[in-house]
Formats: sequence, C-alpha cells, structure tokens
Amino acid sequence: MIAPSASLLYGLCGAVLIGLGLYGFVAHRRLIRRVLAFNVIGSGIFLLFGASAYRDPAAGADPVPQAMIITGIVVALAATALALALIVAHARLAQSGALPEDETHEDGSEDAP
Amino acid sequence: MTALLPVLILITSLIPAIATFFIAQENAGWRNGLNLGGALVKLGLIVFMLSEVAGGALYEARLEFVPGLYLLLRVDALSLLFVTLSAVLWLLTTIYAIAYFGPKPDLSRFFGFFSLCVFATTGIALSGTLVTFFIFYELLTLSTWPLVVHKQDEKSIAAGRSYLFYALPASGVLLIAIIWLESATGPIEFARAADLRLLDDTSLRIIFALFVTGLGVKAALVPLHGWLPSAMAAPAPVSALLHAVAVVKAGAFGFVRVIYDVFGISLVTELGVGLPLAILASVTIIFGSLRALQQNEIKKRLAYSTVSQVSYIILGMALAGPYAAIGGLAHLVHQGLMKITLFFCAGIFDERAGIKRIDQLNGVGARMPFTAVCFSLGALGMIGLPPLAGFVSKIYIGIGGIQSGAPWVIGVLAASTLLNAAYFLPLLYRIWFGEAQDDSRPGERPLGIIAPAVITGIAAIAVGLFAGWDLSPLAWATLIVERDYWP
Amino acid sequence: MIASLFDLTLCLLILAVAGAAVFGRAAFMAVVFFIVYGILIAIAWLRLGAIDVALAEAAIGAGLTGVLLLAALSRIMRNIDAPEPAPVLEGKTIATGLASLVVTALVAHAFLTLPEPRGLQSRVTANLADAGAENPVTAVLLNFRGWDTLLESIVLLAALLGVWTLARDDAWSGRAGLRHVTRPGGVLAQFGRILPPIGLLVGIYLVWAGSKQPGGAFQGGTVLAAVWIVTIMAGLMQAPRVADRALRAALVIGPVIFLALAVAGVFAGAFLVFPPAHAGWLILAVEAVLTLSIAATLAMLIFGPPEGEEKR
Amino acid sequence: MTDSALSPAIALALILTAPLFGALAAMVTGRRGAGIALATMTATGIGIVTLLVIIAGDGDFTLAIGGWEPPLGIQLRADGLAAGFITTTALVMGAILAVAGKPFGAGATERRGAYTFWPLALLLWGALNAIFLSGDLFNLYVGLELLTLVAVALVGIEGKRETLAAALRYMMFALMGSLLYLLGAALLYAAHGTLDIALLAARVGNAPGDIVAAAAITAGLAAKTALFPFHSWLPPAHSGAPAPASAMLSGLVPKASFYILLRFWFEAAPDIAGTGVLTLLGGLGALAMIYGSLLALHQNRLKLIIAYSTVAQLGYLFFVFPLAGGTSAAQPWAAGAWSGAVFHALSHAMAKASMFLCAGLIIEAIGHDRLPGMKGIVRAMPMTVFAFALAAITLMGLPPSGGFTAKYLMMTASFAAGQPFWALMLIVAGLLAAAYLYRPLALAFALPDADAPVPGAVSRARQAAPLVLALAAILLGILSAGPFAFIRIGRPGAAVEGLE
Repeated sequence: MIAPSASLLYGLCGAVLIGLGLYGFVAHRRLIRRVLAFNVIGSGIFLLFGASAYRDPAAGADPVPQAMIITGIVVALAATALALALIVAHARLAQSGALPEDETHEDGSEDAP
Repeated sequence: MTALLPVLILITSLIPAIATFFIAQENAGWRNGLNLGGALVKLGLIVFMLSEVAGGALYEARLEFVPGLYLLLRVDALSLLFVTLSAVLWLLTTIYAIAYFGPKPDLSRFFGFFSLCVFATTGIALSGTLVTFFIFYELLTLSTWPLVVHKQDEKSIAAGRSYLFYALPASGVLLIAIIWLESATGPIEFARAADLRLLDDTSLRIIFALFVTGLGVKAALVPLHGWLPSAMAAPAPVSALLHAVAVVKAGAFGFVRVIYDVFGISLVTELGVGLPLAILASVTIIFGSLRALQQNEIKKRLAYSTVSQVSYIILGMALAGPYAAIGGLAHLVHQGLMKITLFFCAGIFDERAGIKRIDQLNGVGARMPFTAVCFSLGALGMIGLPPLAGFVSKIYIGIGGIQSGAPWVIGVLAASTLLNAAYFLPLLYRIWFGEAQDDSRPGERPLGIIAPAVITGIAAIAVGLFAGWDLSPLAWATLIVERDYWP
Repeated sequence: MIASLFDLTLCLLILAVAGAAVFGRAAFMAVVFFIVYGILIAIAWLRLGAIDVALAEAAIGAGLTGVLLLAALSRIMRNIDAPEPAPVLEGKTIATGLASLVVTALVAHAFLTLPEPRGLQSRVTANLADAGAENPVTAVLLNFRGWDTLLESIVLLAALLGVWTLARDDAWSGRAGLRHVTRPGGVLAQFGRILPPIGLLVGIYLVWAGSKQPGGAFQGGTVLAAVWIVTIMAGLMQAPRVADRALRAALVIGPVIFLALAVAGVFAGAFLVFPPAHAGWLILAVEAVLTLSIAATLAMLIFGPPEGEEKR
Repeated sequence: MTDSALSPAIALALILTAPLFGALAAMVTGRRGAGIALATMTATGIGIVTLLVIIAGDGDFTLAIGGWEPPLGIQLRADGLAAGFITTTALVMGAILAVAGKPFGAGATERRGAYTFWPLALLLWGALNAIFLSGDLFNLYVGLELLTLVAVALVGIEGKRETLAAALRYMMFALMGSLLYLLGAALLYAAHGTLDIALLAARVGNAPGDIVAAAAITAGLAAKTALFPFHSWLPPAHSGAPAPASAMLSGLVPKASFYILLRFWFEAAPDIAGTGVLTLLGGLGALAMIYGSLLALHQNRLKLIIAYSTVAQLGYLFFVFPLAGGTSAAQPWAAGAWSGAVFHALSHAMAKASMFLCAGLIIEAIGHDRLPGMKGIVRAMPMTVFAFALAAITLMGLPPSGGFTAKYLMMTASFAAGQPFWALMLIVAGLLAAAYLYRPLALAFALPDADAPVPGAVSRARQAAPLVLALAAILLGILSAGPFAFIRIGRPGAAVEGLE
C-alpha cells in the first residue's frame, strides 16, 4: 500500500508541473511548443486530481476522479489534435509557426517554414 | 371602455404607421386613405373624449412589463390639450404632405415614420407615468430621424447626425433622472403625488437639473437648441412636425409634467429651482429672437423664432403661478397653430416659387395672395398683435410674472415683442410692398397644399379672437389649472 | 508510512523531463522528452492505484499526443529544426516565471489544505452490482457518468470535423492525409505485416476486459487505431477517403447507438438508464461500438485532413 | 410510470439529443445538411415547447441521468433560466440555419465548407443545450470543450490565412481557459467529493482550496467570455468567420461561459463572494465596455464593428456581480440586476445574431463589408436595413426593446444599491453603442454614389430571418412581463437576496 504522504508527493509534483507548463505556455512563441506546454499543464492537473483521490489508503483510489481524468485525457487529445491541425494549416499559408503578433525576425531563428 | 379608449387613440396612428411600410410606392391611394383615415378616426375619438373629460371622466390603460416598469396611459385634461393639438395638426399636415410631395419616391417610408412620430407623440400626451413618458419620448427621437434625413443628401444626413448627437445623450440624462428618482420613491405616476422628500434637497436639485437638460434638447432651450436650425434641411412637412405637431412640443409638454405633476409647485418653490429655469427660458426667448434677426433664410428665421417662442411655455411653467401656467399652456396650442401656418406657407413659397431667402419675398403678396395672407396672419400672431393668439398668451404670462413676484418678466416679454416685430415686419413689408422681381403667378395648387395653411391661419386668429369661448385653448388651459393644479 | 524512494525519484524524474520538454531549445527534442514524460506519468498513475488512467495516459497522453506532435512538427518544419532563440532574461520572462511560481504556490497551498477526503468509493461500490460492470472505473465512465462519456465521444468527432475543415478545397474528394510512399520490403512494411493481428487481439481484449479489469473503449480504441495507422504507413492499405460512407458510418456508429440508448432509457425509467438486469451486455455492446468509432476517429485525427499530393 | 413523469424526461431527451443526432446524421450523409437541420429544429422545437409548458405549469425540476442521484451521478436541472437560454438559442439557431441554406447549400458534389458547416452548427447547438441543462461542473467542462472546439473550427472554416490565425488565437485562449476551469473543478471535487452545483452550494466555504478553485474557474470562464483583458481573440475570430457562423459565435457561444459563471457564483459558491472580487469583475466589465466601444468606433468594416460591439456588450453582463444584491431585494419595485443581466444576455443574443446575419446578406449583395460600400443600401434591401436598425435599438438599450428592460432593471438596482457608477456606465455604453452603430446606419440611408455598382438581389425570405430575430429582441421588451416571471422560476436564493 502506498503511503498517504506519497499522494502528497504526487500532488505537489502536479502543482509544480502546472507552473512549469504555464511558464512554457506563456513564454513560447511557437504554437507547437505552446500546445506541448498545454499538455504538461493538463497532466499536472490530472496528477493533482488523481493524487487527491488517493489520500485515504483504507478506502483505495476513488474511481470517480479516475473516470473524469480519462475523459479529460481524451478531451485534451481532441483539443491537441485540432490545435495542431490548425497550426499546420496556418503554417502552410503564413510560412510561420507563430501568430502574427508574436513573430520576431531579429535573429532570423524564429520558425522557418 | 375606459381602458379601451386611450389604446384606441394610440392604435389609430400605429396601424397606419406599420401598414404603410408595406404599401408599395405606387399605391398612393391606399397609403393616403390609410393615413387620412387614421387621422380622422382619431379626431373623432378625441372629440368624444373631450366632452367626457370636461364632464369629469377619466380613462386609464395599463400594461405591465416588469415590477416597477409598466406602461400607464391616462387621459386627463392636460393630455387632451396636447393630443387634440397634435391630432388636428396631424390631419392637416398629412393633407399638406400628400399634396406637397406629389409623386416623389420613398413616400411609404416617409408616411410610415410620420405616423410613427404621431403615435409616439400621442403616447407622450397620454403617458401616466414618467417611464411611459420616457419610452414614447425615445420612440419619438428614433422615428423622427428617418424623417430628418429623408432627402438623403449630405445636408440632411448632417442634420440627422446633429439631431441624434443632441437627442440621445439627452435621453440618457433623462433616464438617469427618472431612475434616480424612482429608485428612492418607486414608480412615479403623474396623478399620484410621490413622496420626493425621501431624497435630500441637493439630490432633488441635481435631479431637477437633469430633467431640464434631458427635456431641454427637444424644447430647444439654449444652449441645447443647436439641432433645430440645422434640421431645416428636411422637407416642409417635417418642419411642421418638428415645430408644431410633435417634437419641440413634446419637450415643452415634458416640462409641464415634471414641474406640475412630478415635483409639484410647492416643492419647486421650496427648492428654489423655478427661478433659474425662468431665467434660462428668458435668456432663450431673447437669444432666439436675436438669432432669428440675423437669418436670411426664411426657414432658418422661423426656426430661431421657434427657439424663442417655445420658451414662453417653459417660462410660464417655471413661474409657478396660476396665470403664468394658463398662459404657458395656452401658448402650447397658440404657438403650434401659428408656427405650422408659417411653415406651411414657407413650404409653398419654396416648392411653388423657389423662394428660400427673405430678399426673394419682394412683392410675393400679389403673386401668391392666399399664401401671403396666411403667412401674414401667422407672423402678426407671433408678434402678439392684440387680440391675436400670441397676445393672449403673453398677457397671461405677464400677469403671472407679477403674481409670482417676478415683474421683470414683463420686461422680457416687451423686449421679445419688439424683437419679434423686428424680424417679422420686414418680411411682411417685402411681401406686400416690395418690388416684385418677376410677375409670374405660381399656382397655389393643388387645394391640398393651400387649404391646410388657410385653415390653420384662420384657427390662429380664432383662438385669439374667441379666447373667451368655452372650448377655446385658453378656456381649456384655465380648466386644467383650476381643476388639477390650483383647485 | 513514508513515500518510498522510488516515488521521490519518479517525481524528480518527471519534473526533470517535463523541464526538458518545456525549456528545451529544439522542438524535436522537446517532443521526444514529452513522450518520455508521458510514460513516466503513466508509471505515476500505477503508483496511485489508477491502472485505467495509466493505460489511457500511456496510449493517449504519451502515445497518440506524441505522434500528433511529431507529425505536426515534421509537416511544419520539413527539414529545418531551427532552435528557439536563446532565452533572454527580459522583464516579460521574469514576470512570467514569477507568475508561474505564484500559481504553483497557490495550487500547492490549496492542495495541502484540502479538507478530509469525501470520496465516492463507498457509493460506487454499493451500486456496482446494478451498474453492469465490475471494474468501478468502467462503471463510472459508462453508467454513473455515462453522459460525460457520450459527450466526450462526440468531442472527438467535433475535433475531427474541425480538422477536416482545414482540408484543401481541391483535395476534398481525396484520401485523408498526405499520400505516403513506403519502400516495399522495408522495415516498416515488415512491421506492418506482423503487428496488425497482435494489435487487434490486444485491442479487443482491452475492451472486453474493461468491464471487469482495467481497460476499456478508449484504451482499446487507441490500440486499434494504432494498428490501422501502422498498416497504412506500411503501405498495406490506403488511408480512406473522407467522403467514404463506410468510414463515416464507422465514425458515428458508437455515439449514435449510445445516444439511441440514452433516449430509449427514457421509456425504461430515466434518460440514459441501463436497466440493471441488462446492464452487463448493454454496456459491453456500447463499449464495442464506441471502440470502433473511437478507433476510426483517432486514426483519422492522426491522418489529418485530405491534402492531396504533397506539393513541394 | 405516469405521463406527467414521462414528459419532462422526453422533453429533455429531445432537447439534448436531437441536435446531436442531427449533427451525426449530417456528418454521414454529406449533402443533406439543410434538410437535417430542419428536422432537428422540429424535434428540438417540440421538446422546448413541452419543457416550457411543464416549467410554466409545474415549476422547475431536476432529473438524475440514468437514475443515479448526485453525488454519484449527474443531475440535469431545468429551471426558468435554463429554459430561457434554450428557447433563445433555438430561435437564434433557427434564423441562422434558415439563412445558411444558401451559402452552405448542397452543390452537385460534396464540398468541404458546405459539408462541415452543418454538423458543426448542430453540434454547437447540442453543446449549448447540454450546458444549459447541466447541473454538474465536470459535465459542464465536457460540454464547454465540445462547444469550444466546434467554435474554433467554425472560425477557421473559410481557411484563409487571417481566419486561421484568428482561430488559433481563439484556440490558445480557450485552451488556457479550459485548463483553469478544470483545475478549479478538480480542487472542488478533491475538497467536497462532488461537482453537483446544488450539493456544492452547501459545502463550499472559505478554505484556501475553495478560493483558488473559484478564482481559477472564474478566470477560465472569463477568458472564454472574452472579458477584458482576455478579449483580444474575439474581434478577429467573430468577424473572420462566415456570417452565419459569426452569428452563432457572437450571439450564443460567449453566453454559455457567462451562464456557467452565473450558475457558479449564484448557485454553487454564493458564500465565497467578497466585495473585492465582485467589484473587480464589474470593473473589468466596464473596461471591456469602454475599450470595445472605442475600438468599434474606429473600424471601417461592418463585421468588425459588430464584433467589437460584442466585447463591449459582454462587458456589461459582468455588472451583475457587483449589482445583484445590495438593498434592491428589499424594495418591491426593483427587480434586481440578476434579471437584468439575463434579459441583456438573451436580447443581445438575438440582436447580435440578427446583426451578423444582416451583415452577411449585405456582403452577399455588395461583395464586401467595407463601410463606404454600404452607401444607399436601404433602397436595395430595406428589410435588412430595418432589421439592422431594430437590432441596433436593442443593443443601444433604447425602449421598448429587451435591451431597455435589461438596462432599466440594472440601472434601478444600481441606484437602489447606492452604486450609481454602474448606471452611469450603462448610459455611457448605450451612447457609445449609438455612436458606433450610427455610422453604418447613416451610410445605409445616404444616397448611393452615382457610379456605385448595383447591389445583387437577396431573396425576401432570407431577409426575413434577421428581421424576425430583431423583432423578437424588441418583443422581449414589449412583452417582458411573461419572460420576466418565467426566468425567475426556480431562481436561486442568492440571486434574490444578493451576494453579500
């Protein structure tokens, strides 16, 4: 049996993941990196949620959050798929992997097509 | 029946308004029939109600929206005064407009909005609560705009813009005043004195000022009058509507309601807000006359004359005494009759002879005798030549001024009379004694264009000459004041 | 009992890999790290006693999402994998970092101060007998919160429709995705011959087992989708046309039957009710058709919109 | 089982599933989208009428899905508020789909745009209905995601570079919003073991977890409602989509996230609300109102004006938070800001959808939506211009429209609560709306240039659709007594007593 403090550990890990992903989501200009960061935040939230559902070892893991998390994972996948397809289609027309307002060409290293 | 009548009176304008929009341009017969029919039916209903209300009957109709927000139509002597005026003038203006436009385009749009304006005005007249008043007041603003821009040229569009630029903020101010008041007292019905004392004096004074601002635009109170002269770009029937049937009258009527039925004479006196308003009205009277003097265009001169004349009504109300009130109320009708005559005639001059400026009037008396006579009657009435209508109003307001301890009003009236004479007499001189530039005789036809002018011209004399008659505007104003305000 | 050293190591590893995925300069490496990250998270789920979630995370979170990211990356960048510009320590970056720290702190604080757990374990167990599935997670997914799952299966279709709106107009009648050419006899082709039978078995087992043990429509559907994708990439099959009626029928059959069952339930007592007497086979049936639709949808999501011949 | 127990379930089942069935059918059949939409409308319409009759007669009710009561299962709740939004949505969708038949009509072969539009539109409808009826925060999350993905897809449906950029920008905000909402929901479940709104109401307190959760949910939903400063995605997204899609996106979609906010603050967590956060929300709304209006004034394309107007109009929905309460409940005539906000949301939905449909018809007639091109359009399409003007009256909050009723209710509450600032903002908002809507209207009424191309013909039947919507928005004002009483059926206690 896993210790309650382990659920604590994973929960805190989830909290840090949320922060990490948040930083990536805001700081990155390339959309594909932002989508990746979105998935990191998402799994961080799920981990936090799952850990909270496992705080009572006597009762075992609460299946309801697990079901919600599975639903959440699928929903996140759907969103990721659409976002990525949009990014690809946009990049094909705009020759850029970033939104117009985020484009930088100072060092020429921002997404080439 | 008591709830049905006011609704019926409203519907007589609403149905033509809505139906006209769907009538094809070519179908003049239906359109004219509908609008004239509506006006006639309405007049019939009013005549019936006049006799009933004189006998003390009361009509009420109510439509609930949400708590605190309901429409109340209520017919009292004051609303009948206004509704009668607008109904009579609507009929005459419709006849005039049909003849004036002839086969011009977009007439279904014009008459649709015209009837809608009258519907709104009727609603204003019959309003039993502040909110009802406001709703119809806004409707009037909106339905007037398409009429002002009817010609669709740049000048009209600019006039329309200027109109909305003044009118919409004013509505906002009015709404704030109403809701501020009602959030403390509950819905305010004209017939039931609300306890305004729930608010402190300062708030009440601010609210009164907000009312003056909100109503002042339509009533063309200086400095809120700017839209009225530029609205001259609109066709003559629209001018008649703005100056006599509906718009400025709605503003003036609002002053009557606010001073007498919302605040009440005693509170206006206690708060000391009557005097500043009287002074503002006096300034407007003098300023409008001075500006009128500077205008070369006939319609512009008439417009500034309206700015000046409407403030007689407000002055009469602000003095808060019975005689002044009678004078002001009577002037509501008198000014309407005289001013509509003048605008009818100005429209005929323009449409039939191309006369727009004052210097073109030379010798027109011989060329267009009917129009010239009517125009002269209206002008002399405006100046206040005894015993014409303008004189009657001024006398009453003057006596009222003395009664209310403001004898300086006599001075204002005298100065105004002199100025009126100064800007109208030169016109009359040119018409009758000027050297005609050409001798053509433009036809004063068809009958539909000249008859309304003749009728209103005669009426303008009659209301002065027969002011003592039981059903004269003066007598009716006296009835209102004696029965409702100084019982 | 204290968390084991394993848990601590795993957490640190997760954070390190996530950091690499977020901060890494090269996008390709970031995606690779993300896939590793997904697998580590799946292990964490095992440690948290959530085997169903672990399966879903491995198959969908790490697997499919990773494939999608890689595919998108290759389509955007082709040959160029330009590194991100070196991070500059400007005001905005610092502010973002601080904000992220604050969020982490707030969330951690909220987590640490959670009141006593009031989980629904006992309620789920108490009603499990009537739910038609022995695996409590499946019972929640399909029965207790079946409406969520029904909507979620439609969310996938919505995403697919969204992807399809991005097709080229002139390619609409064509096959989904870019046309692939695989060397006959190559590794992929060999792989593609071996994998499908095994994959099919695994996928079907996952669905069937899902009612008693961990597994279910989403996990099974993912495996089936993977099988299909590999088969097509191996050149053994061609990707379907988006206008293909059979494909479209396969896409919607799961949600349609689930919806029909939901409506039929009204006459059997409630919206979306599984009568206890029939719940077992009904749930299995719904799972079966859902698996088919999910597999088809996921595969089509990976293929992407019809793009015609690659023009470069 | 008696009939009286059966019919509520049938009504809800029709409302929830008919649009989804329709969407799936349209996805399979390809070129029959318009016909399927009609069938969907009929079925949903029957469900809605039944629902209205039931609620008006027997009051609000709840329905546990699958017979599983919360906290184990999901509970649907059908009250006046839900039914009001559902009815309005159906009306708006009906008009939109009637107009969309032509631009997205079936050709000889299946085309990408014409194919994808119908299932997306019907899914959007299904998602909205699911949201309006749901009583569970996680179920709302799934519904919201469905709605968002569909909305993003509709933004990008034209496939042009700018519209794809707009869709992507929207997507980024939406993704962030979803995550924040999800975080909040997760924390709430972790603390209270349920996400059922009614059960949460009794359990949510002032623990740190609850406060973080409420903040995250609010921020996430605000991003999806385009509240200032999360508004930048909205104008390009709403103006870039084809007009029927814009009408849904602007009229309906942001209302869903606002609706959840309303449910959350007034029903799930009424006890957390402090003056500070309420004033903050209202203040952001005021900023959105001013910012959106000023930008609308500076646009030269009709659809952009309408889109920026949405930013402004959504802004003053948020006045409900500082206003819904105070002393107004003690005063019999002050009906409260809550009803005002709901009225505003409903009338804005109809008026804004009508406006976008008008814009679409104008684009069909003249080929673009640049303002100067609209000169004199009134003679060619008087019905459309009239509809636009009526919709404008609602947006300006002039009587007798539903917008006026909303404004009156909110202003009265504002003065009664001793916070006249919001009333002044409402007046300013109305004037600014008049200013930015005046330009297209005045141009429409001007004389056309002599060399202007002759506008193409648009059938009267299609011009009627936006007119019906605009008239409905006006009628909501004239006949407000019925709707006013109706939306209060099952109205939560907090909305009556105020948040404080």
